[in-house]
Amino acid sequence: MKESLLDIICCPIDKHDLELEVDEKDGDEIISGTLTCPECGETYPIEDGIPNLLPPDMRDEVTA
Amino acid sequence: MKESLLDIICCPIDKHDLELEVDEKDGDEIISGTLTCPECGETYPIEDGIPNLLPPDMRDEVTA
Amino acid sequence: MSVREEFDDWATDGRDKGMEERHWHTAKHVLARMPIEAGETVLDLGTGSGYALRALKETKSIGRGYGLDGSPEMAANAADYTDDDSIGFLIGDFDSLPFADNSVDHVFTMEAFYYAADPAHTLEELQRIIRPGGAVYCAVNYYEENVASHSWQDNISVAMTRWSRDQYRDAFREAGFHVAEQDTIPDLEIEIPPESAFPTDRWETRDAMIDRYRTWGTLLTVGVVP
Amino acid sequence: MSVREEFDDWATDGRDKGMEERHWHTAKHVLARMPIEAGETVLDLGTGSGYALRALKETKSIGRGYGLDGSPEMAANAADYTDDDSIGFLIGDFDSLPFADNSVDHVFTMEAFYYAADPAHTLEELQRIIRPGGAVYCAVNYYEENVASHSWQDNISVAMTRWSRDQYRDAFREAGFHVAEQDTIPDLEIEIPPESAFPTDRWETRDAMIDRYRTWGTLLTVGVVP
Ligand SMILES: Nc1ncnc2c1ncn2[C@@H]1O[C@H](CSCC[C@H](N)C(=O)O)[C@@H](O)[C@H]1O
Ligand SMILES: Nc1ncnc2c1ncn2[C@@H]1O[C@H](CSCC[C@H](N)C(=O)O)[C@@H](O)[C@H]1O
Repeated sequence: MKESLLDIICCPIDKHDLELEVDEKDGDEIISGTLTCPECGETYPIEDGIPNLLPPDMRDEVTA
Repeated sequence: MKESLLDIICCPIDKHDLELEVDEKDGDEIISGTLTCPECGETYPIEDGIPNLLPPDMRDEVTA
Repeated sequence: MSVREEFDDWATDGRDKGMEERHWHTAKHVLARMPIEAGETVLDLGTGSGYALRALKETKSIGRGYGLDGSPEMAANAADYTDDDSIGFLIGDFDSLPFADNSVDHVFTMEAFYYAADPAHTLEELQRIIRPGGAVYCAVNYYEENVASHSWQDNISVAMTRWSRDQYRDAFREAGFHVAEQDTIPDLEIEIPPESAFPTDRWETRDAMIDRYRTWGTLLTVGVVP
Repeated sequence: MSVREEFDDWATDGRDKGMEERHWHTAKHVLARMPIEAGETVLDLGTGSGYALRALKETKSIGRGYGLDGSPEMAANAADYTDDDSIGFLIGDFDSLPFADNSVDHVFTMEAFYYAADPAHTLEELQRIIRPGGAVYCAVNYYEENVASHSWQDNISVAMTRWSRDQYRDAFREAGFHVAEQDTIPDLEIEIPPESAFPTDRWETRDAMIDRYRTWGTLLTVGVVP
């Protein structure tokens, strides 16, 4: 994902803005990292460049 | 025209409600008569069942 | 010459019926898209033969349909073509619409809008008379991208406005509409003769005729009142 | 089974591409109608292979296109199919959209909406995230009037909502949209074999196949935020 995505995404649960922590970057592209909701404390992973913003109960439904 | 048309038409110039004077009727259908704007005093003819709501200067452009 | 003089002639020499037949190829698709509920009131601006209201009565059970036209002969013919009590016609001009604020649910207008003396003002008038949430479906064959239409003005005495697709969207927004859709609707029914028939009286090449009808066809712009 | 399990399978066995090919027959007409200006932000809900965003980038110069999908494998494939910097994909669910209020200009969704666990709530979410004047173009092949689609649920583990045309309009209005358009878009490109080929594996009669593709096709409902 690009950092500009932060302008429009939010926590799927309480719709609060998210904070970005980057683990790996490739140029502009954030390859892995974590999005955190400062309101409810939930975290959302970015893996292979794609943020996973499923509500946590849906994300964990299937064991990978 | 039907009397129900009065619900939605208005004076083309000042958009005031119009008052109806019927000359000839055929059942529900008003065949001839006059629509008058109580605001500006303009009158609009109904002929052959069709009201002529052109602004007066356009109505009189052509001599019939 | 005035709208009345130009189009009274059209009505008396039968061009109202000719237009109905040709415009129906595309108008039926436009009408089908309109979000009309049974019982609603629809205005047909520049109604010609009034076919749109007759169709909407049958297909969408409109409660009332009114056709406005600047030509008394057009309105008289249109009134003759139906005896449905819920359909009525009136004579009026696009520039000074004789309808109260928020008095109609939706407006349809086919091949008529660009004759308005001041089309931006006509849009403001439409915005005024349509209720919030109501739509205007404005269909035109005469527009900038439809190059074959450019010459039409030469044969018509009333001044025509030739906007592009962009200009239609801008003007609708300027008048306070949300633009909900824009589309070009091809005429798939008109018969296009084989290559050997060209040039014809009207068409230099087969490609030009295809371009006019199948590629560009009718420009539809849909505005919704916020 | 969850959305993720069902559609991860589809993505890994190539059904994302198969859908792209078949849906394109009608999706291109839907996309063409959208009132998108250059530079605007468009969301594709249930993006599958992400073809809609690639097309909108080319044809309407969207500023940013985001594809949301509940299946990580779909999103991963979609991301693989483009390297355009202005197109991005994310994993999320229709029921809890991870977008800020008024953050997108328009939404496109094809053959996906009826998988929402609570479609009325998804519409409320869309109403929240689309700016005033923005539109949602919702296209579905699975709907009440399209009788041939009724059996699809038998082969899909995710519960599907089968609304009629009327129910779509009502639900859009209930969620606060103005309904600007409703239409059925035929698939004119799928080949319908001659009478002698019927019954086929999928179709009892030629008429049934015609009914499915040419008569009913895709139901499009367009909502505009007041
Ligand atoms: N300024 C104006 N005010 C009112 N009517 C007008 C007008 N300019 C043109 N018209 C009317 O608009 C019509 C255009 S011809 C199209 C008729 C019909 N809608 C159809 O699709 O066939 C004519 O009937 C003409 O009289
Ligand atoms: N509740 C939900 N939340 C998010 N995505 C969902 C969903 N239910 C279904 N989907 C996604 O919606 C898509 C439906 S298939 C249609 C894909 C694409 N729009 C096309 O036209 O081809 C799948 O990719 C599926 O993963």
